[in-house]
Amino acid sequence: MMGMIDTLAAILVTVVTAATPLVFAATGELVNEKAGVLNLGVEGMMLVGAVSGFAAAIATGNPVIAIFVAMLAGALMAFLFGVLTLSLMANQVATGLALTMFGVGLSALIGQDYVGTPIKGLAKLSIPVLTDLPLIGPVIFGQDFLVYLSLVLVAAVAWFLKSTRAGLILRATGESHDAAHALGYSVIGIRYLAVMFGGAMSGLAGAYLSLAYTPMWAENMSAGRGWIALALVVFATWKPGRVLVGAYLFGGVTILQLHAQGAGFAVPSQALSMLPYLATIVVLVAISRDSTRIRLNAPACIGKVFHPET
Amino acid sequence: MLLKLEPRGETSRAMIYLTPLLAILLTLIMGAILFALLGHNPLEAMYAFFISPISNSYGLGELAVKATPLILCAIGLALGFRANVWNIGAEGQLTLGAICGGGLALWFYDSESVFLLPAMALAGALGGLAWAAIPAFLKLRFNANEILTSLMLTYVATLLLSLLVHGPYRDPDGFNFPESRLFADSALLPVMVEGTRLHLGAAVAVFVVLVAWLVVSRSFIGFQIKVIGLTPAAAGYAGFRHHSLVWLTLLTGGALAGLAGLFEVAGPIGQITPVISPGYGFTAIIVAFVGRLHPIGILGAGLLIALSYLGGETVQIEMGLPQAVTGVFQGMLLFFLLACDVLIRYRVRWSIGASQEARGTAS
Amino acid sequence: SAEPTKVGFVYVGPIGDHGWTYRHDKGRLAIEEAFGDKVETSFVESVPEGADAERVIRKLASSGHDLIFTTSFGYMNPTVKVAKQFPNVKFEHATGYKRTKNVGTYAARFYEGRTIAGILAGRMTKSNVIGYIGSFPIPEVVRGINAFTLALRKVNPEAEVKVVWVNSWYDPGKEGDAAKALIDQGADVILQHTDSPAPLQVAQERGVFAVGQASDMTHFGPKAHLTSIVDIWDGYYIAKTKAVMEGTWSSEDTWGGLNAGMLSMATYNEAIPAEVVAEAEAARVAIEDGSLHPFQGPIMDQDGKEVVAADAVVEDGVLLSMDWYVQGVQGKLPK
Amino acid sequence: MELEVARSDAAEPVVPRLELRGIDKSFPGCKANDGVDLSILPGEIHALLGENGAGKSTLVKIIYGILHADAGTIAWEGQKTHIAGPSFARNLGIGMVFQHFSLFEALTVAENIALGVEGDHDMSRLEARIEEVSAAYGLPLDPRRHVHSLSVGERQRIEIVRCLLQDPRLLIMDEPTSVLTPQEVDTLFGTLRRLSSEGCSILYISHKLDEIKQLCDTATVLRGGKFVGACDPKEESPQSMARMMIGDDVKEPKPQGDAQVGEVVLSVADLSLQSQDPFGTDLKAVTFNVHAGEIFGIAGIAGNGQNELLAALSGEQLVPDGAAVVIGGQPSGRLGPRRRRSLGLSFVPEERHGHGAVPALRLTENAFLSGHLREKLVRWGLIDFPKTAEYAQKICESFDVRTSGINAEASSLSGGNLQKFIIGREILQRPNLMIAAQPTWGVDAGAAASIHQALIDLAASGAAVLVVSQELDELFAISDRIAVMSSGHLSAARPTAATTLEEIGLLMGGDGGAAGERMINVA
Ligand SMILES: Nc1ncnc2c1ncn2[C@@H]1O[C@H](COP(=O)(O)OP(=O)(O)OP(=O)(O)O)[C@@H](O)[C@H]1O
Ligand SMILES: Nc1ncnc2c1ncn2[C@@H]1O[C@H](COP(=O)(O)OP(=O)(O)OP(=O)(O)O)[C@@H](O)[C@H]1O
Ligand SMILES: [Mg+2]
Ligand SMILES: [Mg+2]
Repeated sequence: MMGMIDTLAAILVTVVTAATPLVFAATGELVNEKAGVLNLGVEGMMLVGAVSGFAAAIATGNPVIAIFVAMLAGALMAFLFGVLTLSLMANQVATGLALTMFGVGLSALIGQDYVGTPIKGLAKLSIPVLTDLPLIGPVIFGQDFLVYLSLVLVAAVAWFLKSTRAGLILRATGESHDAAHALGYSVIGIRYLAVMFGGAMSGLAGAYLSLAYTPMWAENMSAGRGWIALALVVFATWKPGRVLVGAYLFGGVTILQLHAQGAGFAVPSQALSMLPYLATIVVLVAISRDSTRIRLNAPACIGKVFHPET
Repeated sequence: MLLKLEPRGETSRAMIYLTPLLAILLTLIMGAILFALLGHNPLEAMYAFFISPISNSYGLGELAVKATPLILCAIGLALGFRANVWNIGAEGQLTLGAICGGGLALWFYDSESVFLLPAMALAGALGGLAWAAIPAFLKLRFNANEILTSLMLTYVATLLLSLLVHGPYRDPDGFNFPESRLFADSALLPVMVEGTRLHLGAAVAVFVVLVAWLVVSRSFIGFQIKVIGLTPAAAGYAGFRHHSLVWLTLLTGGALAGLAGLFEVAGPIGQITPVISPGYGFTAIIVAFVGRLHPIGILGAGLLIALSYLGGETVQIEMGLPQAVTGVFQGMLLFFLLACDVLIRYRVRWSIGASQEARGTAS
Repeated sequence: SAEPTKVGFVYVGPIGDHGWTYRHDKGRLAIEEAFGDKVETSFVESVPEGADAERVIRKLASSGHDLIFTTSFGYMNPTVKVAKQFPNVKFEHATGYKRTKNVGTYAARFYEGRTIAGILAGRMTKSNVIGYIGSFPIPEVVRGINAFTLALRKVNPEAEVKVVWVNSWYDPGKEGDAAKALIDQGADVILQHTDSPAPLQVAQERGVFAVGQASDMTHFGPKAHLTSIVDIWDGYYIAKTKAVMEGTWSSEDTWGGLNAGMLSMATYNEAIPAEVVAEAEAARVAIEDGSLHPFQGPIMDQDGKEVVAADAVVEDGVLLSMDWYVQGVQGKLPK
Repeated sequence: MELEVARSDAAEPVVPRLELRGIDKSFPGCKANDGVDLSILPGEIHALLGENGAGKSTLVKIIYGILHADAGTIAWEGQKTHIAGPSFARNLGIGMVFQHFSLFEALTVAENIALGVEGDHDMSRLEARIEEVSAAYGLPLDPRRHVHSLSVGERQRIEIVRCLLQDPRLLIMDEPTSVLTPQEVDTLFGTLRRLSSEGCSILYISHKLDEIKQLCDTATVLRGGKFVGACDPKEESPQSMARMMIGDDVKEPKPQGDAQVGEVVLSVADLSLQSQDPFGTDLKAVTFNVHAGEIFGIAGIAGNGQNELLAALSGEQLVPDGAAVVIGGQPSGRLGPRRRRSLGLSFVPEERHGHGAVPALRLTENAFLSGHLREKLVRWGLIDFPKTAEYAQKICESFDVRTSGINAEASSLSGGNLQKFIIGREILQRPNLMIAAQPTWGVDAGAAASIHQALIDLAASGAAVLVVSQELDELFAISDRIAVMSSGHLSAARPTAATTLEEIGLLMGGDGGAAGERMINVA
């Protein structure tokens, strides 16, 4: 019995860890989509964040500094995206994809000297007594601090969007940039901030990969997680809480299929590996019925270029 | 701010053609600086990147071979994007095209029929079409966002290909290695120029570009797609049927991507392997936008981006530069291409402290 | 002096993958080291195994390279095709089975290293559950699983092997997650046939053992690291380059093992008792001198049916196309 | 109006609340304002008049800080100032109700208002104040509703309440009444007079000259971006003001003689239909006939089912009972828009930009949009460009559409010109049945007159014409019979000659009041 519970706890811990980078990247992207900007460069920003954070961790030995460097790097990438799409009004979809190409190359270039260098991963929390509780101990009290940060982030973003004036202005900008402009809000300025926040969160997601999840640097180590994060924002119908649900669902199914294989299920592994993707589609279909609700959450101006009158 | 963008009022016809040239010029300058910083001769690098890969007929053939799947996918995607249908799963549709069309080649591996190849092309197109039909159905029936469904289905398609190549599609004489037998000659696309790999698929791609151009610029259907994309309410007013057009664009995109996949396996690859596309379906999205969703633009963009891949290989071989540099350089090229488009609708003005003056009186 | 000999390499991954491609590039650097300015090497990394491979190989051939190594199975047919057009260029294709006059093939008997890993795992496991992370169910990987399981069960008949396929050669996160899943299912030794050090890191964190892959991965998890099966292409690449320089190159099939120096075992963990180390070393010596064959009968399949008789060994041809599990491996091999 | 007298008799010169001098503003290709002077006194209700495209909106956007003048000065209460942006303007005490609403569909009423209000940002307090202020001024609003579910009239109220919450010292209203019912207009005027008496200045833009005459103290007239004169509307007639605006006389529409009423062309029988919009109004047993040769008017406050009725008539929403809508003798409920067009239907929707026309497309393409079927502009699946261009040219010529050419984008046309284009496009298809919604909404007096004339001529030529409008004056001027739509019901039709404005207004307003109450109860 105890063994079962420990196993369950271990599985849950794994699910949470697997989902955390997705939570960071998707929440960041959600904010910048709420402001009306679609940045498909998440994968590229994640990689640049991962390598910068890793380099900073090697240079300083301080994980907090490393995380800040990763966020800064992600934000700088996003700033570049902003210059192109906001100031020069380039197409957002194409620029985002180009940003990913650029980020993959740039991170590899920066990371050349770090391949094969190990570092110590982020420490897990350990609270006497609490962490030792069965099941909830390791799951709730035994994670690394970035996991808690990801939960705080989701709550904070949800609160920010729902209850603060700045959040209201941000949503308004994504809803109708022309009306926001007519009321005197600086659409471009707000979007720069939102885009850079999204970049910083992608950078943080990258740092989670290279510092906590698998503490190392290797080229292309994000392995497509940026795309999943993008899909999760759609899945979440632009609600922060649902990003969490989506990321945990996706992480959960991914881990479960590995367990199913380990348990010797006589199903080809490729078929099992399809499950997370199929599950995401099925759940999306189940929650997409109500188009009015989606319309209320989906930013109407997403991806549209804002042409300010002069 | 010293530079100021000022709307032109109307789009500049000249700039439509000039901006790509300007972008390439800027890329050359910035690229030269990048390569110089990395300690390489910039002129040599630029030559290796842009000229050397296509300095002979084989190179030109390769350019067309590389551009073919990009262009085919991008044409289909662009039709959808024009109608605000966000299919980003061309990669998966391409894979299904290879699975279905290629599967036919394996099934009839000893056939010498002249109908095999057309049948494969049809099966490939239908495979891609069927894969695209899933997001279309889910979108129209359940309101499920096609961005997510088409992307997720891409992963599923890749795994499906893996499943087949490790199983039923395996070459029976291949020591259980994960690849199919080589296609028979009757299942291979004819090569159009001796000594190159330039296959019939490239000609089909050009034909598709021309048809798409006709559709987009002159046809009634193209008009309907445009109106749906710009203002759905006006399309409803005119009686253009939204559902039909969503089906039409997604299925066309899927079929073209499927055809591209079939052309890969029946063309340069000649068998079914676990990896068929190095991300053509995704790169095609960039091609579509860099080509401004216009078929002729897509033709140019497809060739340019294909060239940047060939160039990347050449600089690795000739100058020992890592692939990472290619990524950075490609990113730069795309950034400039996208950024320069601003000049079509805006002109750049030097503004002499107008905003400072304004600030002065306000405070 | 004469023109330098030009040697080209086609890589399937980035040289920064710290796995397969990384090791091949070490071999390339060894050539440069060995021959100085008598050679010139070049490489193209991350070449997809589709239509691009043929072009890249051809480009290397047409730009004056004398010897070209194509380092992934998926390059087999393109290599053969290009070689036909460039009869004066020598080609060396890794892990394939098609040879022509100017295409040789080479691979390493990595499964010999798995045998030694099997001995270590069998002795070190307490739970008698071994976790094995596979990339794709190809003969190479299945062979490794089987060689490992045979050795494992010889020293510890109770032990069983659980296999998880991640359908990727390289996805640190997924490999790590697979390791976690296996550990959660009771595995206390983790084997991997994927390229990243993530499983080893997980093992270190969870306090179980693991065996590294491709490179010596000690520094990624010193406590967990039993040993690594290290790919060593240096000697082979130097020899083949030399053969081309001297005009003695001929198309051969090289399938070298421990005795050929194409793989080695990294330093054993200090936590391994001396007698176990001695047992492993003895096996290594025996394999090197040919007195021990990793696939020595009797070998049972999963249903307990004897497929190799007691005094037989499995032929290379059968090894090459292996697509069944030996007894002791749990689960079904996806077909 | 005593106040005004007192003001003009004041001994010392009053400092104007706002004074503009020599305002210039150019857009690429046109000069929207050219040396405009304007001076507004405290408490004054000042009208800004001019044709479509005269530059009125541009001028008030400059005052509100959305646009910046190229040249000229602005003085606020005697102080020269630079209005950096809308929030600066709001801090000065300037409020503005936009011509094209600046609302956020997915946000609630309270959130929309919060975005345009400086200072206090506590939502629940704001909601309470909205309820209080909107009730006090007779503009009922539920702060928690989402804007996308509101009628046009309700949306307008949001903008007005948003301004009122600021205690404005200058209130700018850009065509506020174009979507209000007579009763709502009365309420609004009451509100404005009250504000004016409290010392708030009002700058009022409208094309409805009789309203201007009723409400305003002074008027400034613009033509082609230039100041052409000022007047006291009380001293003027609508005709004389129109003359100042246009520089010419407005031709009054000639009503058709005795209507030669022919057979029934459109017959709607017992049409009940659930609205596609979750907050829309369901149609309840709507029944009426429109005959060849007559103009049938449907009055009603926005949001009482007109949109649903129009969608059901145009074919944008299909009617399950095919026989509920019969066009030219053919049951058409289940036919799509194109089929109905081939039966002879032409349709002018209420919204010009984005419904009746595609703003980003050229006029030729917009001519093709609805004209391709009956004008046979498609050959073998391809667009017949020469024929389309010819058709577009004909529309522009016959209906006096002022544009740089048929290749101009629709968005570049002024509202009135685009409306003339759309009406022309539909009429030139020689319809048997013409349905027009709000045909002169936001259109200047000259253009409105020509549109009315075109509809009258069309009916005279034997077509059946159905006009859905909120403007009773319009309906009374052109229609032969009138019915009133309220809460999804359509009243019995009565001949225009045999009814009065008050009677119809009461029919609309009475039920409208009920509708307003219903909306509040939903919350
Ligand atoms: N952003 C803009 N860019 C270019 N031209 C513009 C812009 N806004 C307005 N114009 C042009 O400036 C002129 C004045 O427009 P404005 O909107 O001020 O007219 P208006 O008097 O308000 O007309 P209406 O009665 O139709 O509302 C018009 O010719 C219009 O086409
Ligand atoms: N989805 C579509 N794609 C392309 N062309 C279409 C489409 N729908 C209709 N058409 C064109 O419209 C013509 C008439 O089609 P159809 O009668 O089905 O539509 P309709 O007249 O709009 O009727 P309804 O709206 O009642 O379905 C066809 O010949 C075709 O050219
Ligand atoms: Mg106006
Ligand atoms: Mg039909």
